[in-house]
Amino acid sequence: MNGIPLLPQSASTFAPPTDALYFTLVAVSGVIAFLVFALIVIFSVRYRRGSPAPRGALPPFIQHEFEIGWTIATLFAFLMFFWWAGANQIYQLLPPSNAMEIHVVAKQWMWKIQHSNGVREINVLHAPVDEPIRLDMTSQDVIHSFAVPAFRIKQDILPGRYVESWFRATKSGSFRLYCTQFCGTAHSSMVGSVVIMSKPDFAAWLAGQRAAGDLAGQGRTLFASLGCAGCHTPGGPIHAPDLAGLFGRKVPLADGTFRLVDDAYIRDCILHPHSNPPAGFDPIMPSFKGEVDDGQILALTAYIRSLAPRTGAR
Amino acid sequence: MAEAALASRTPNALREPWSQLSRQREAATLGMWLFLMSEMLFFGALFMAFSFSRALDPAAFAEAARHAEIAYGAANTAVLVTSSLTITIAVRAADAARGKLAARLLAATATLGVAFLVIKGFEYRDDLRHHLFPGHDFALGRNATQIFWAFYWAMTGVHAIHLTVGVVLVLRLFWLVRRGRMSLASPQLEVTSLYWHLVDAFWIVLFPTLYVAARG
Amino acid sequence: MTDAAAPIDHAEPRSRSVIAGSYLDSEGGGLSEWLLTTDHKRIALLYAVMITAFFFIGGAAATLMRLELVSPAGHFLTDDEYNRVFTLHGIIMVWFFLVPLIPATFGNFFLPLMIGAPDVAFPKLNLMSWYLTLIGGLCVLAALLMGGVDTGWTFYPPYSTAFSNSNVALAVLGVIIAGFGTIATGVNFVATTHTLRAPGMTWFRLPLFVWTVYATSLVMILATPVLAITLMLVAADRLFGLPVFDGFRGGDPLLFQHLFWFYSHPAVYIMILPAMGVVTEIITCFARRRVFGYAMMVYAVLAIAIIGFAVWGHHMFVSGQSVFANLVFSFLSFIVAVPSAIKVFNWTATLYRGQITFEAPMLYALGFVGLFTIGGLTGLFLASVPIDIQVTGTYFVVAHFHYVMVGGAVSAYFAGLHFWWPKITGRLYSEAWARFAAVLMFFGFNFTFFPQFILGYLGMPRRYHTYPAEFQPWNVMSSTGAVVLAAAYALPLFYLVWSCFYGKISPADPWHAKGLEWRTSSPPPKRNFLRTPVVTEEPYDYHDPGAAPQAEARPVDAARLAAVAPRPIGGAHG
Amino acid sequence: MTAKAQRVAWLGPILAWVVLLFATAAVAWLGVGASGGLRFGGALALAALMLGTLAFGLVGVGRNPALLRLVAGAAFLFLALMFFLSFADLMTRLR
Repeated sequence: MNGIPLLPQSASTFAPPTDALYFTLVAVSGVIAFLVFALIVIFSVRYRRGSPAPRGALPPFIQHEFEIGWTIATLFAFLMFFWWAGANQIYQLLPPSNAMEIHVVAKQWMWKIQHSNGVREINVLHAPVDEPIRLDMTSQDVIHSFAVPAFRIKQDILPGRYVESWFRATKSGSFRLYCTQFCGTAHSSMVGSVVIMSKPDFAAWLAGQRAAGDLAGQGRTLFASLGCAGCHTPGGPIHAPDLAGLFGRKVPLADGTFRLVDDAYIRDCILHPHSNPPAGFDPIMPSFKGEVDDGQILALTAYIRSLAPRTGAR
Repeated sequence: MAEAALASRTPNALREPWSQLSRQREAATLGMWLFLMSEMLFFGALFMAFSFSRALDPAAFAEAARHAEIAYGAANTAVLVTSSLTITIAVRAADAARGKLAARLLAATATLGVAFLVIKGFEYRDDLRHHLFPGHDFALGRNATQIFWAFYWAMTGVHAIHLTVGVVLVLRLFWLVRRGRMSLASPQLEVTSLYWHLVDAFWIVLFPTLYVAARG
Repeated sequence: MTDAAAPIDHAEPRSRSVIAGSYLDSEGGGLSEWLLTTDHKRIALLYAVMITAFFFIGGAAATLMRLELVSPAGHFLTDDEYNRVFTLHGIIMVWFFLVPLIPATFGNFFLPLMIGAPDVAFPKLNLMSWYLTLIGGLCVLAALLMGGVDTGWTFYPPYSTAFSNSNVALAVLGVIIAGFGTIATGVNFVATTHTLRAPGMTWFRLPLFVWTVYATSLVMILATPVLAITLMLVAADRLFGLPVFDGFRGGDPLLFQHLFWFYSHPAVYIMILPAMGVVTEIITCFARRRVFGYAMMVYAVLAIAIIGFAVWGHHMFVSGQSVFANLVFSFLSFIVAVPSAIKVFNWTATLYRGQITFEAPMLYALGFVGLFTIGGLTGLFLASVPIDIQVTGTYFVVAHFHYVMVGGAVSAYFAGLHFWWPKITGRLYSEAWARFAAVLMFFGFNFTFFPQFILGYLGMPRRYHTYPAEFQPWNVMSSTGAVVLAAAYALPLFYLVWSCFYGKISPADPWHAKGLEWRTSSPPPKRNFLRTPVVTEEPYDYHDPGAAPQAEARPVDAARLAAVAPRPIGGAHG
Repeated sequence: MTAKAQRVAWLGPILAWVVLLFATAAVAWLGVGASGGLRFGGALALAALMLGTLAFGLVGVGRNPALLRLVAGAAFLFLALMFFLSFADLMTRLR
């Protein structure tokens, strides 16, 4: 989108009713604010000290009927908004019973998504368009909040409790996902995207992910045969990074900067382990340049990506 | 009598910005009641939190509450209501210009307060021996039993702090009255007794709810 | 005409001796006579100095944040630094600036004066309140120097209890200590209002500022203890490992939020109610018109104070609170907006058929009405659940509460500062500079915060220091506005301090205002009135009830009379 | 204030104290001898009884000016509000 944005994208069935309420409130507020400002300006000019405008005691009906009148008018206007907003909220309350279920686990500072057929992804949630999606969410540590402005949804995710939210996307595309409950150091980086695809595309993507799952299986074999597991095992004899849950996180490097663990970084680490090692580890890993080809690196990356974090939580 | 002499030696109770002792007393009592109102919200919020947490898992709370020692709690309740009695009569004695009696009853009140704290100390010792402090070596498991005991320590702890403050205030009054450094007409006596009663009231609710009702 | 339009170069030699027996006169005790004073007026000044210092500390943090937000990548601060900066900004500004802002300064100074009392009911307790607030503030600053706090001002567990690696306990302790100071202030003011009103000062003759301070004090007394115990439970977890709110052990983090907002929503009314009072005093004075609907204003203040306790759940619409509770809180939140709306209408109606002049206090006050109207109206958005879902946790909320608490409360503070400055110091400031600062503040404020409404609906989360590039134009706009706003806040520091040394000597009643505080000399004597005033007239008696206000103030020479020996008020109807 | 010694009215407080002691014993018995609804309800009822006895028998709230009674009542009102609205959430959660 070019230029300065004024409104968020509208990409779910919640967006039109929420926007309608929003625009109405903007209009009513605008009218009230204009009325107040205009009266202040008019009175200020007309009744500036020494102006010739006629004055006198206030007519009694202004003192009483006006006061009662605007009190009641405001009350009823506000009650009408409550009714509208409340009705809207109840309408949005329950997901349809046939909704597709996707599990979301939030942790500092990443989103872990699991589809019902076992496909997992991190910081990206793929979902089909025009299909109700129910999100079943929990947190492994602190309170996070799952917010997709284009869908007008937001839900805090609590530790030790399951909460749910739902949406039905109306547009394909990639939409931003934010954590909107302050969750610690890298709160600003706990962002992701929701990728909405047409139903056939989504089916194809899901199938592809299963293939990638097979790729991860090849990676595991390689991980063992290349000897990686000798060091990258927690509690092993050599102090090497634990790869579980590493993918998608930001890690501190020896030079004090941070780096997102993505495909490129893993490739770098395998091929040039000494160029910028992670903080806190001796640069003792040998380079595998020339020993592994690109396909094998992809397989290893898929394997590392598939490793769930090792935590004590349930 | 000695008491008459005592009263004549005492300094004037009137303070800035007051011109009339009756108005000053009125303001002091009102101020104390406002503070008590604040304290009621303080303790009330604690009870709300406790009830709220219990409602989340009444079974675990019942299991946890069975480990609270009712004997200690009951003994302490008796001690504390007795102290409320002594301070009530102390104030009435002061109103009747009987300084010596008031001083004695204030001493008794402070002693009962200390007795409460000593009994509480023995109870705490037993609780700790039974590993009832939430944490790694907690006796009952990693569930809401820990929440109950968290409330137990927090609530009894907050109460003990309040009571300690109360004991210091009463001892101060005792010293002032005994030495004749304070007029018996001073609003401080009644105001301190109100605070003492509030601390008692908190315990009077705490004992039945925490030790007994929570058992389910 | 007022004497206020003093040109800058009209410097008079410094001559305090003209004002015999002022509370400012030294008693030869040096600094200790200030630090150990029990005079409510001096304590008010102690508070003013303290909150000014905290305002600039909190403001420095805000400046860092706006600087960081100029670029989407956030070049200046690291994650942890930014988190500490916004937490510091929040804690300092809420508890050590906004809560004491008007009650502890103008409340302390003018509540006894306005009801005709020599002091507050408990002068020593009053001084203790100041020390408690100061000690609390120093705890928070110590926490800052030891590495800061990174929980946000809301201290939500389990982050604050189990995960934050910062000085949470010390900061929480500071807030609790300051909280006791707030409670003591509240107790003092309520007892004072009940027991020390001058003869004839009936409840419905009280100035509305007194009513608002009274209602505020009740809120302080009732709400602050809940904050204290809640934060104590957080501290108990951090210090002793008592897991009251631990979701993994059967506790409920939402319980903390219920308790926290039971305090923190009414806390907003602690900030805004006295601001409404200040503005009412000023508008009626500069319109030379009785307050429109005095009784209704009183009821509105009390209604806001009471209903304000029942709306806290609108901070928790997406927290996992039940849907039914959302509806209840949504309903009550709409209801509490009604009395606020009444007040706005009544201020506007007070201008009708007045004799309006536009000195600096009036400009600030009118600015307040405008900004508060916007802040209040956007509150309706947040009371509507579907919109709240979209904008909570975003810059929309940030903009909304800054409109209410900064556009509202701080503008009112500056309005009151300019209105009562001659009374407090006995000096007049430069009217031209003051008007310029007032206008600058209004525009700077809107420039800074209006873009944040748009950012919020777009979905930009608060407490982010890196953000998607499409939000940058609005952020740059906001940061630019912040520069203007900072200048507008800094300006009064210069011309007001200047006036202390070179300003024209003020008469007792430079604005020809009503109210007992103007019936004594400027600055007032140590015990406020040479003779206890007797009140026989209705509040805001700027004109006869059945007649129009006159362009000339009446009674003309009342002020000068009062400066010599306070006359008994009233008797001079018409 | 004269220094004349007067009689101290101690009978009322002593009566209240006796009631409080009996109530304490009753609560203790509920804790060991009763169970279920009787224990829960009985303990809370006795707590209310003891609070009332303390307030009226020892503090003498009944003799207070209306303003002070209003202050004490207000605290209960706001506590009730806190309990009611917090439980309005807790008791209506779907899971």
